[in-house]
Amino acid sequence: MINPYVPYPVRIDDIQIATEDKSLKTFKFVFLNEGDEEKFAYKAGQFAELSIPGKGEIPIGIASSPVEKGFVMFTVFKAGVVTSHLHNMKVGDIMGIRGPLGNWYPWDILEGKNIFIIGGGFAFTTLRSSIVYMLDPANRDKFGTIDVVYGARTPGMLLYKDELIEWGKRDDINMHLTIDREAPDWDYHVGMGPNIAEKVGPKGDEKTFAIACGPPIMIKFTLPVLEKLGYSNDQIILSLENRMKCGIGMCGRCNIGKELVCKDGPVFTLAEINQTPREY
Amino acid sequence: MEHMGVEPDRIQFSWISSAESTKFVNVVNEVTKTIKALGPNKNFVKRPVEETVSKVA
Amino acid sequence: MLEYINKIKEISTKLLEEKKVDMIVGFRKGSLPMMNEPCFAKNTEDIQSFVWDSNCGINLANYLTNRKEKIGIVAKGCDSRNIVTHIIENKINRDQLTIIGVPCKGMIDRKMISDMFDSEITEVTENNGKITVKGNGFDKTLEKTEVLQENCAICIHRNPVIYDELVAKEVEEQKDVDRYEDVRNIEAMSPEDKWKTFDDLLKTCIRCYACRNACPLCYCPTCFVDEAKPQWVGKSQDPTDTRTFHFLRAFHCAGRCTDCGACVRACPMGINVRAFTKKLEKDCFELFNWEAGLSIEERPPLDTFKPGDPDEFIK
Amino acid sequence: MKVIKIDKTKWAEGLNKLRSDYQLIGPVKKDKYHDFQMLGKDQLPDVELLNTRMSPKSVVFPQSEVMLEYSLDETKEDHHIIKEVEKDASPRAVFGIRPCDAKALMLVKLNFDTSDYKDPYWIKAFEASTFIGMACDDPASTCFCTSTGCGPYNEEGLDVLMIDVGDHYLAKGITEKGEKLLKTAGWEDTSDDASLIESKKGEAEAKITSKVATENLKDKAILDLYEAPFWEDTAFSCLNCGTCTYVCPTCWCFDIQDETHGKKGIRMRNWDSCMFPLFTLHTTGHNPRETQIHRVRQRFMHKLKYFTDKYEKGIMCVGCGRCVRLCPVNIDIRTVCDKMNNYAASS
Repeated sequence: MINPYVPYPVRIDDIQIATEDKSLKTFKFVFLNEGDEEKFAYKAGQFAELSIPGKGEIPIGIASSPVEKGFVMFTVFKAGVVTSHLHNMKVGDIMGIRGPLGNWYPWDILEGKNIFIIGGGFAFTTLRSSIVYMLDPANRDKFGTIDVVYGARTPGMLLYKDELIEWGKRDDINMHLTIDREAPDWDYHVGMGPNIAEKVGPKGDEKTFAIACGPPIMIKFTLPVLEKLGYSNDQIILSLENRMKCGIGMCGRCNIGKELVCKDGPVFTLAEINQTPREY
Repeated sequence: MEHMGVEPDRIQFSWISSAESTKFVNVVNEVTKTIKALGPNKNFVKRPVEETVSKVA
Repeated sequence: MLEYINKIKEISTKLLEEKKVDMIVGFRKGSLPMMNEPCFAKNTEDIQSFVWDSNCGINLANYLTNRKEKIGIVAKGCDSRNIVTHIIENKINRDQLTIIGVPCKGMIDRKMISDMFDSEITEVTENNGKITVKGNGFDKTLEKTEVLQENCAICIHRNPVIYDELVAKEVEEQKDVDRYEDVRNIEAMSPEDKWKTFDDLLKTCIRCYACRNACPLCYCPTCFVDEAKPQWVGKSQDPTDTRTFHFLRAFHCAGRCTDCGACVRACPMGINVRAFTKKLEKDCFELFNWEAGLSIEERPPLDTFKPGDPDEFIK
Repeated sequence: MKVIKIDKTKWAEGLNKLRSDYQLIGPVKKDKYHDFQMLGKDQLPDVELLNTRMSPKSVVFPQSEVMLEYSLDETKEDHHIIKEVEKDASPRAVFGIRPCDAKALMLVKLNFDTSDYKDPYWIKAFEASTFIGMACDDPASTCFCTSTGCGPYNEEGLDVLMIDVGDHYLAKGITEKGEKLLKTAGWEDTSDDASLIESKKGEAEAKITSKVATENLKDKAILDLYEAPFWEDTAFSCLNCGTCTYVCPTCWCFDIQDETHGKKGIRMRNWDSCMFPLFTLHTTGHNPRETQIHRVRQRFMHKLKYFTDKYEKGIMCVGCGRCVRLCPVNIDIRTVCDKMNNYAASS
């Protein structure tokens, strides 16, 4: 019997400060045991439990992409007991990763469709994973147009900024970066994400799906915009968060109605969410 | 604390001004002497979990 | 009892009709013998389910914490003292409240009565200080005074200390009760025996926190046992952690506890939780001549300093 | 199915024969109440009591259970690597379990034994156990098992069902595990009293007069029930203690905690409760089930609606009545169930 509570041992291979206020760091992990990386096969949109002995576990979206090999990457906001400890760890430290957990963005349905991604703040992690996956030469043909609206408070709060700028130069993806207020040397949009989405977003039709991931306030203002653009509730895909412990649907706390965010989610369509109590 | 079963004298209170160095030394000596005489309080040490989790509640 | 109930209903109806309050907090009949459920009434129809008898042991002051409405509340002696404490500690405003005082002759001890019989009790009625207990194959009448909750048996504040309406004439207060015999018994023990007494007491604790949650004093937004940064107390069944919880909780109630017995009544495992709080209650009385919740004018001993406060413990 | 007759004079003898092959577990009286415990040498289970105060779920799902261990000692090669702890999976025989509690195990199994993930701790403990049930002939007024898809002679989850017939027990082997246990104990006298079991069963069922209505639950919309107005009234008196969930044989929620002693540490799980605000509190301070109403509603919606919809195996309640008897403020699941079942949304 495979014990789903035992994490794969990993070593921290790289730590990068991800935002100017140092509240987010990006960690790259390599697996200690041969074969574990294959067992950890994941899809963009899934999450994992970062497991620190003596401190506990924390569910974090996987920021690396299935097409990137040799490591897994997570960008972590310093908030509670486990993440604060993680922020103080060093390259070379040993810890555990348990996963991949949860479902993923519905790649089988998304194939052949136009994709509109709206991200905000530090919830861009699994969206990065998705973009890297779609832009991979082996996959790019499977999707139609790709539009990305990504907003943060300031330029320095945008995650993966170098990559964002690289993507901006490509012609097979439309990047719409935005910050809340004017800043020097900023050549992109200024304004709240949902407002920019309304201006630049592709119209919703059968062939276009929207994926939104961000703080609750952004989601709140994004949904009416998407509706206005013509997206139906089945074509709006959201990724939810709740307090989790086991990550495998057993410990019982993360449910919204009969769905468990850790196992039946975290990815839900708006149509699905509308069927459940909003307990997230 | 005494009521819950901590020995009298294990907890002591003193009021010492920063100028009263002699009193401070005397009190510290006195306290260490009494506590040493009492020996370690095992009751306060949390036993490792393996020993305390009974197999059937 | 019927006069009490009618009077409670009458006052409640008047308060709601005159729009003096938004809701009334009281008791309704429970689904089991010797159980009543705290409830609220927002209209005269709801009021019809109000009851009063010797099974209203839950402390209703617990239901006032941080409420914003204007509330009418049914209060026996101990409830009223906890209401006073709530007012002193800014958990509710005096002018939000209309207190319907109920002079009380004590609540009966459900667990004690259940333990007196081998099979299940199906019906309990009371009349004129007699409690009639019926079950499969038995039918017995008990003196109410003999089956009171332990804290009620030694209560010296049966009448509400603060009220706007009173449902009946004040009852006679008990005199010459020995309130602290149990505490003295423990005080006389050796440290080892004390430790063992409390260890045995807590053996069956499942850490459901019913005692804490039933207590009107335990309203902290985050209880110390629930803190994660730092985590003061472990969460398992470890005896050290369980003990830490109970003793620290008792300390937090020092000078505030009215010995209402809600903790004991709530405990599903029948633990005498009062054994922890009682010592502090006794100390407050003996050292500071203080009994909690008697007046909204006076500050409790632990947040005031008087030059004459006892300080023999300081060397 | 073979029915075995166990003379009460041979009861202790048979149990003693089992002791070398099984750890015996059964109800034992401690102070005033019964609870399930490992039986000491020569100790007999008190199988004739009505039921224990706490449910026997702890036999397979202890309130605190060590899952994993690790060392933080960096001089060790495997430091910071989290490993499974060895568990005792030797056979155990659980006596005196009531049919309601046995059925509860089967409902809990749906959570711990899934096609996606298997909880090795629960499953191993469950598989190591042989459950010898005791049919109920004398139910309490708070027993309502017959309307929860269970009953006083229900066999689900049991390996052996015992029936008390005065000077002897009848034991019905239900599974191979059960038959093996009966044989090991040397209880082999067959009985032809199978019809007696049927008639006693009928009598016992008739004694259970407390009922809940559940037939409409599955047809209600989740959101209608969720938004029903009665929750404010139902939840008002709730203290948000964990009593109902801890005493419940079907509640399975748990918390995972790390504890370190020196350089050695363990990861353990402890029962948790949806009644506690901390259960769902986000690190940000946001709590999706912030109020008492949210939490009380969650408990009943989970048991009576979400579970019913998800598994199509009826409600997640076996009618043991523990929460009804032990709730400090008398919140009665029977009343709530009826309210939910009879609720008609005014749309």
